[in-house]
Amino acid sequence: MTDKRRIAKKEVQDRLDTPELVRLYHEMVLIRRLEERAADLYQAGKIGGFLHLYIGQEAVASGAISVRRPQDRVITAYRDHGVAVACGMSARVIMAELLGKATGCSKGKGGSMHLADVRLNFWGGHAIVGAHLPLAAGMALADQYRHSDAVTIAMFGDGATNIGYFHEALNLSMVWQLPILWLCENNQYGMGTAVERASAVPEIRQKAEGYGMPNGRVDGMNVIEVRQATEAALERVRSGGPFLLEAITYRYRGHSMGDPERYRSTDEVRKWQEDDPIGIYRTHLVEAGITVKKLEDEESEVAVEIEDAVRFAEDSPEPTPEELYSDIFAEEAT
Amino acid sequence: MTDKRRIAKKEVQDRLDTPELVRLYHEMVLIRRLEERAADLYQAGKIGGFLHLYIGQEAVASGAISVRRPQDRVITAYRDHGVAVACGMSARVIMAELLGKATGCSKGKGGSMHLADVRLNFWGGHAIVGAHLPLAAGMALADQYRHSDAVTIAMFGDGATNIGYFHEALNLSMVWQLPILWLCENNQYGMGTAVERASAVPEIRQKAEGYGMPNGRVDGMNVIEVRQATEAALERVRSGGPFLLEAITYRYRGHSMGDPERYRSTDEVRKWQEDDPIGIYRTHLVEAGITVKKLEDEESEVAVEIEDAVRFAEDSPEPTPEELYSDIFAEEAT
Amino acid sequence: MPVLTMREAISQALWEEMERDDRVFILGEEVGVWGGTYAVTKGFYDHFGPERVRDTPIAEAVIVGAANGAAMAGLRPVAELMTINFAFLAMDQIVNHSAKLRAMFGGQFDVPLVIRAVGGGGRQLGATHSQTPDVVFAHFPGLKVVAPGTPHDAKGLLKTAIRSQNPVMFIEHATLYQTRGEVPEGEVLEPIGVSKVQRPGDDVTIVTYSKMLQVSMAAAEQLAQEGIEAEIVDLRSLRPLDLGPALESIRRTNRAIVVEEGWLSYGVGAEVCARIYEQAFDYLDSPVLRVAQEEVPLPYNRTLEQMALPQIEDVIRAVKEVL
Amino acid sequence: MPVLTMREAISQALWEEMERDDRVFILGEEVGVWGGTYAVTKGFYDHFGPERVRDTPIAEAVIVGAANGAAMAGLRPVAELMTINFAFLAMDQIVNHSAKLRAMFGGQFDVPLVIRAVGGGGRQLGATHSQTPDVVFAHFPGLKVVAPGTPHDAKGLLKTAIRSQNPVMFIEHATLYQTRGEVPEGEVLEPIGVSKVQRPGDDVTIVTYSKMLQVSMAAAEQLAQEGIEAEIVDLRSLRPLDLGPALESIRRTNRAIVVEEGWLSYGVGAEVCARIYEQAFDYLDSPVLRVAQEEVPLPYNRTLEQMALPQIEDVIRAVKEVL
Ligand SMILES: Cc1ncc(C[n+]2csc(CCOP(=O)(O)OP(=O)(O)O)c2C)c(N)n1
Ligand SMILES: Cc1ncc(C[n+]2csc(CCOP(=O)(O)OP(=O)(O)O)c2C)c(N)n1
Ligand SMILES: [Mg+2]
Ligand SMILES: [Mg+2]
Repeated sequence: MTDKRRIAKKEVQDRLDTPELVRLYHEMVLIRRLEERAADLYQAGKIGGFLHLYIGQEAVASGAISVRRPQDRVITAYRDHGVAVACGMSARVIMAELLGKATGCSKGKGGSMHLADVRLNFWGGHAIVGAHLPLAAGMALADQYRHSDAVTIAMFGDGATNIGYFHEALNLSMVWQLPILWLCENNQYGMGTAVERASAVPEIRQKAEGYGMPNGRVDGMNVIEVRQATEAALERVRSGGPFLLEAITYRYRGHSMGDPERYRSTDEVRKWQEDDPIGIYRTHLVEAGITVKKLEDEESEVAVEIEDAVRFAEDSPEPTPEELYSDIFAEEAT
Repeated sequence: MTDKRRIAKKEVQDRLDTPELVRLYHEMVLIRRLEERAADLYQAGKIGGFLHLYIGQEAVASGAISVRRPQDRVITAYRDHGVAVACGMSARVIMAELLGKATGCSKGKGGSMHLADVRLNFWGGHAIVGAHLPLAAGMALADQYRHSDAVTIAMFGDGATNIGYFHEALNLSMVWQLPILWLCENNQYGMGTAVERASAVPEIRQKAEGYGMPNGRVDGMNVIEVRQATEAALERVRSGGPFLLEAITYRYRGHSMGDPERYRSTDEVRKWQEDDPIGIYRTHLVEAGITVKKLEDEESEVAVEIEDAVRFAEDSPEPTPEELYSDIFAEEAT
Repeated sequence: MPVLTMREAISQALWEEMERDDRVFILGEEVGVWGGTYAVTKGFYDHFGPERVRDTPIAEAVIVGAANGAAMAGLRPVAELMTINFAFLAMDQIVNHSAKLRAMFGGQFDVPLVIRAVGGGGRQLGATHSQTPDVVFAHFPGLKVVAPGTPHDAKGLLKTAIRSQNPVMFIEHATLYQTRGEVPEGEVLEPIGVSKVQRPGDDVTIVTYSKMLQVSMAAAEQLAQEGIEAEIVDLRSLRPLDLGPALESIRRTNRAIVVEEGWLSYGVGAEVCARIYEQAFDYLDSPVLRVAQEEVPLPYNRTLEQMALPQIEDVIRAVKEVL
Repeated sequence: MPVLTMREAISQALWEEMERDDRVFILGEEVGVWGGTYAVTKGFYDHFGPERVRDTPIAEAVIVGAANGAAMAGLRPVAELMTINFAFLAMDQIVNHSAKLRAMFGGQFDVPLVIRAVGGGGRQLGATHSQTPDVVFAHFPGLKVVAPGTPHDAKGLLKTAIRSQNPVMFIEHATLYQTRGEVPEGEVLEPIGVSKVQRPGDDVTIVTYSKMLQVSMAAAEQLAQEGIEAEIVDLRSLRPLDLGPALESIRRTNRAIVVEEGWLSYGVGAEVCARIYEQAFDYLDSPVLRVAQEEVPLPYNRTLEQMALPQIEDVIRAVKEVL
């Protein structure tokens, strides 16, 4: 990886201005701390249901979404906290949703797996594996239908590429030349099943070949490379037709809370931790001349942000009983 | 095509003995006449429901199934009459099923789309597009589980390759290295939709690349080439893992009865009719030294066979009313 | 009043709404070049073009899924499922997504989607192609499920469905397309979730919908010959389910039967019966009888298939039993 | 008698049947290396090996489809659906194939398949992961649908299901795995399609099944404090549906309620009510009441979710209403 890393480092110096570099660092740290805090709150029984942490994959959401324009849509699966942050959702609103509060982005009705804020063009957070891929195709179709230049970024896991939805959605996106970036987060496992045990091909990228769809692979632990690869991919999509980008990454925590993790060795996890996307990036930044002091300031800002978010969430009201019956149907314009 | 044809002709002379050559001719003509007669009976109101004719595709079923061994299973979609014949089902039993008689292979309960005879290792005849592909995977799994050397031949149309079932079944067959031959009959259309209008890739074969699955294409109008390609493919499957073979063919009649056929020109149909699989094969045989007299004898035999089958079907009894309630559940061994 | 076939009524509704609102588009198998398997969208492709009349691959899950997504993004897709039997291939999109997306995200967006699905038996299509599983979809909160029995209602309900801000499953019956009926000139809009008395009568109440409305009407004519006047209440919508007119009727007739084409157990009739007893227990002189399909996978053989499907005689027999 | 948890009972049933018949194998997501999402198959992978305990890709349609095919070919697959909510992704294989293949081909082959599916709400998993749609599967002829409420029945019914020559959908409840109960030593086989009185009583009949059996039992204990003795009939199987014991009970108590976890409209209770009225109309002193889930997609928020689900108090209230 070291060369790639060096290239990245060079890019850092040449292409990105300092504020953006720092913003990316801030965002990745925010995601990490938010997830760690969420884990505590889950243990404390304040968060229920499933909780799928994004720890280890921060560079994918931060890198990819940092180059989307406001009109570009983002949709992902249930491992959605990091994506929500990258789309601009505040830690407060996220924490409130995790705690099931009325102030949450989905009024406490969606929970961890169903974060969304359509004003930020973030369309969720979807719990049925692969089911959001057709939704993404449909949103891209709507943009195409309206002759908008918006692109839909559809994120999904390696495991999701084995379900029928993936096939039907990718095929349709090619036949209709939909403006969509298929962004696979290959974190090596679908729950406890290693990619090779569930997928005919170890490189998810290769599946695009069956549709004659342009595709690529990128180091998902390197935020700058993800950013650059996404920028290039979005360019291609805008100039016509879908693209599949596979980001190689790793999930440091269990699939959800209470995962026995019988399927992998601690050695393997340790090995990947040497590539910690935040650690790597921090080194880049320092080498790129950003002071450790500056980064530490960001880290303490994040700490404050998180505590504020937790307080906000805990102080927020529960949804009222009437909320059980609301939001199911839209008012009919009569 | 002409070179390919010549190769085939050579093969005819070198590799196949005359009885088998003639048997194949007989079978293809039998399929053709059976379908033509079925069309009449449909017009006469004696056959109901849907009727999907195999006319034009005879070389695929006859060529491919001519090299399967008794233990090899065959399963296909609703366009199944030709496959039934090639599997050894008698015209009588087929006609009886088409007429919904008790003497039909499925007791008149299945109809045209549900021909099957498990004693012939022919497992249907399935009406939901793509749904039989998982069934095929399961049967192949059963043979693998039992350490049998049987192979399952799963036939399906070009249109079926765009549905999720295709993806899930092909992927699973690779992951589990199932003994299965995926045989696509690319007859250029799924109902009225041309392959290019529904599939991201014009060559169905290419979809196998997305699974790293070995694959090939063959002229589906040439029974000898189909036979040879299938023989080779079955060899590969037996020595481990699935194979996808695409046979290029054409349906001369409408999708089912009463197809307005707005989606193709009569010129196009005429062009393909020049490649009539039976016409081509007849020429080969004559060139190969089989007398026209011999072939005409076969043709008249077929005519007799068909009339006998129709008579048998018409004279056969309807299922009794009790049959409405039977066959739903197997007796429980108590 | 002009007389139209069901096919013409449905076709008109689609045409008028597409002319009225260019966010409305159609997607499905063979809806374009072919003109619709049941010729409902014949001529649409040439008039509205390939962007608004979209032939899809054979892939029901992405047909409904893409329609869901397009609806989320503000369009008004009309997804056609060639037959309702194929809705089972899109089941997750229909019941887990169309029905739930809005509530699950706290009402952040609407899902104004219509799913047209053709159901019903009687055409010798075999067990997988002949189902009337309407009740299965009607069980899910978040969906509206409509199944008209007349051209007038078909046109009025489909137009309302297309204008609805919410997901509507619109169930047509494969053997009703030739059925003729009066349809008023001009704008025809029928409310979703309101049942309708299609025939007045004082002796017995027949609660039914879709194809079985026609069967019940025919039965009522024969019963009238014998001086028995049946009142026929057409549910029209299974979700929301409106039993007001049925209950009002039963309080007069004190006798009722429910007629549906689908299977008896866990069918539409069960819910209708349960509600009738809950709300009109003291008015009933005898138990409500259910007429429904024999509980078997429908066979191809015509005689057996007809045996399994509810016939006019079955309705007449049931009526006489409750009298 | 030994006391087992539901998890242990189900695990034992699977283990014993796999030991007994090597045609039996398990396939599904995370059934092997992980040991089952609910730890039901923990230890199976090491003992029976990867051929008989097969981890699959995330692809429900081919999980059930391959199980159908393997069953056609003479094996006895036990396909596990991680949750019943994902059964909608395999809906076509379940209702159009498992249920119909045998009849459609005139009984040429059997489909001895078990589909284990985990259902139920109450774990804050949100609208798509918290459903109890049992009735939807029970509607289809050709399937057997079983849903035990005690460890004893879970073990006995699952063993019978695995030995059955026919497709059985075996529905477990995600919040019952820790529920303890007595299970006899040795061979335990319970018949499919036979309901069971789980608590005797003369004042009112409660018809229920699965998780709601436990809820109803708790309600009955409290009612007993007030001198109200409820008889509880556990359906155990939704298809075939056996109302014999319930009707016998109602003829004594003249009062009944039906308790289910799923949504009210077109639910299990509707069919049960309809049959009770059809067969015990004259014995009823008041309408049968239905206790069921509020008709909403279940929200994540715990308070709202619990509001929507039937609680002990709801059962008590309903009982008092019919008394
Ligand atoms: C259709 C469906 N099947 C099964 C599940 C249960 N499930 C939730 S996440 C998951 C693994 C998905 O793996 P992957 O796509 O790689 O995403 P990751 O969790 O690794 O981010 C499974 C099997 C589900 N939610 N939906
Ligand atoms: C799941 C499903 N969707 C739609 C249909 C209706 N249908 C029957 S055949 C067919 C076309 C299939 O085309 P192809 O796979 O190429 O087979 P061919 O008819 O050309 O032999 C369609 C759309 C169906 N039977 N099943
Ligand atoms: Mg993964
Ligand atoms: Mg075709």
